[in-house]
Amino acid sequence: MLVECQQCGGEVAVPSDAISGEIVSCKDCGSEYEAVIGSQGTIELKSAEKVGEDWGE
Amino acid sequence: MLNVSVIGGSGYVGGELTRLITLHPSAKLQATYSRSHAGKYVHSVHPNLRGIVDMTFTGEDPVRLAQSSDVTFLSLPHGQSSKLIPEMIKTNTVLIDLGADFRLKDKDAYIRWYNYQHPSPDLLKEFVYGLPELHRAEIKKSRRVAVPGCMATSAILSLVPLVREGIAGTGPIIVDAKVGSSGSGGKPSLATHFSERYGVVRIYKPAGHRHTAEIIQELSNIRNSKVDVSMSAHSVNMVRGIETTSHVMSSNIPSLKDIWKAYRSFYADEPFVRLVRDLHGANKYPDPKFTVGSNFADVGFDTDPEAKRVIAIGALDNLVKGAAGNAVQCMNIMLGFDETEGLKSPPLHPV
Amino acid sequence: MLNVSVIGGSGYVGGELTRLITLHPSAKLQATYSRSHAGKYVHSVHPNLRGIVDMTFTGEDPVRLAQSSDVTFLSLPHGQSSKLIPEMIKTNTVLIDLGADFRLKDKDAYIRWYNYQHPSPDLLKEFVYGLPELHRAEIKKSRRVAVPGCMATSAILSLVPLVREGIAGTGPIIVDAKVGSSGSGGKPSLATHFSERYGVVRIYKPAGHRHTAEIIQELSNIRNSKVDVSMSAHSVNMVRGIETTSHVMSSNIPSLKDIWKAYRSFYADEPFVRLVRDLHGANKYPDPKFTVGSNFADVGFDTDPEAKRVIAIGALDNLVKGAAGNAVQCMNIMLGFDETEGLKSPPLHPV
Repeated sequence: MLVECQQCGGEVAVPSDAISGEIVSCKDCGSEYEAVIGSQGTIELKSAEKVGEDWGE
Repeated sequence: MLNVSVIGGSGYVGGELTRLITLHPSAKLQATYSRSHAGKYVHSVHPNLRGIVDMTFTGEDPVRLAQSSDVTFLSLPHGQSSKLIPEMIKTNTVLIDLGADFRLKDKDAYIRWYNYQHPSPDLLKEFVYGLPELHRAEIKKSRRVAVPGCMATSAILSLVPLVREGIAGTGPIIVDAKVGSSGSGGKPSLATHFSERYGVVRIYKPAGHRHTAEIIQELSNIRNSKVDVSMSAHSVNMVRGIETTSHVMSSNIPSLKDIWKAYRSFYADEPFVRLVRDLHGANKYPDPKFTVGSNFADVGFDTDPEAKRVIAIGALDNLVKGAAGNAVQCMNIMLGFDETEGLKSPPLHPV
Repeated sequence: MLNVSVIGGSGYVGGELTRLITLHPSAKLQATYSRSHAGKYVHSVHPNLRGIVDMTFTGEDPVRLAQSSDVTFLSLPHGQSSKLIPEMIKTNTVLIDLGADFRLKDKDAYIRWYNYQHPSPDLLKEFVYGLPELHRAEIKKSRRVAVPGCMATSAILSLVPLVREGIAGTGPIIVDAKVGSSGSGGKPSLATHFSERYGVVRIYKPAGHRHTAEIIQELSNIRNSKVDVSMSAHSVNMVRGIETTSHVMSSNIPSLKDIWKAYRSFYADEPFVRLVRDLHGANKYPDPKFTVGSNFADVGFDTDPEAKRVIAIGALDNLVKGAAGNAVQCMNIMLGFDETEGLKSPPLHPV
């Protein structure tokens, strides 16, 4: 199941057997989402982005 | 099987062409010409090819070699190919020049950037600028290609989607390039003497770098009006690799999502351009370290709205996508092979 | 097409196995297991593989993965594979362990060298020591291989012809090894912290290096009597590569020509061993710089008659012939493929 990534417009692949709360990431930009499975099996993505680590040199 | 000759086989680009040809299922190295190393085994100059290429360099006349070759690659120092090409062009070999002599369309640009009176300006229109991502259709119909410079390739590929959408080109574009030592070739000098070259961040060309001419030519071509581009080039502590950070001064700075759309729509089907912009990890943006040995050009971007600046980032292996790999890609297009033929090796990591 | 699983896919060796499998015409990566990176895209850990491997790491039970795979590679930290193999060995997957747990035949050697009480010593005889140049026939008949350590591979290959001819083995053999940083894997520590690791010549193991056990085992096997071998290991300023210089104290030092004969007769038909002893140029002897990214082991020698010493030199890429490449070579032998399948990339140079 492919859902549009809110960050980059890419495709987030949500496994067919995904369970609510499962973390999935966008292949193109790496942003992470929490899968929210609705009663009729609808799939919604809630951003699971914590503050990105800073690798400041 | 295609008979292929490399004219200028002893340099790093000549060695890389030879390496890639051994990986090409439909091409065979017929001859590798080197005046200074004639009679010597290829592996005496390219130790990596010991046991793989059992051949000596030839000193035979390059035009005769071209006559008997389906494809002739020229990887000679600047100004050399324009001495041979007027004769070679009369043969029916497919000509791929990795030098700068036939990259520019405007002969006056050679005076301006190379301080060079081009000996056969009428032949300039015979050659297509060998960047498949921009000129695939023209390359397909042609038999004469001039392979772009390594820094130009990285800068152009990272900037094209922005120019096309009118994001880049309204204001100045400043390209800040970082280059590995293999870019300056195999001839030793004080500048490449280990104790002097090791660990430098040496801005060897703050202004007027020759590759700027190609970047101006190609970006202006897309925008249909002159684009203001300038470049500074630095030698850094790496052997293979180019990184270009292009500072795009722009009054029109769209959202990151729109910029993703611009890059994705231009590069979605390209086999050798990868979009790299990751929210996590140590490697969020393009870095030549992850392209070494492959024909990939990694392209990425960021925005700096307060400063009215978009940052376009490019990274590639200067010997592969920046030279020999791009040359083989153009050969594949001209000869009707799958574009990735002989170019399928993933980058090495770590290296 | 062979279904292949990599158990321990997030390390450098796991990444190299994945890279090589993409180049193998008859093998397909079915799964790459990493407990710590389960669910993450392969390219988040191996950026070089972006656009080439579109897969996430799995956290599924490795034994179940083995069950559904034709070939299972294990590239786990020391002591891990011996927890999985007792179960995996009951499936009919071909098992290739790149760890140290099944390299030695003698369980007491594990106590002596690894301070490790082997949990399933009875399985040691099930595994063949995966060095094709020495055990091709046994590997061909087997379905269980333990891939040698990288330093051991370089030392053994450079010494075998001398041991076989009775030149080495009469007196002590001292192996002085120099190793690249990729040998210590992908986990960061103070020892691998850039500002501490860069530019070192760090003798991290003057004596008692674990790979010594394999060298003793294999050389004694050839000589049919215990061979006195010891080793010192150094980290040096390179990422990929191993160089071993073995000092052979010997009362019997033949001519260089005879030594050439000894090496040539043993290695003439080997696809991945190159003899390197050149009278001219800057690169007369084996150097890992010219093996990077390939499955080649370069082997050379010199003599020092006054000091009653023969010098045997080995150089290879610790991630390829020293690990993943050798593992794929063993797979090819066991599965009846041409031994060079998937391993044809020439080394990169310069790099």
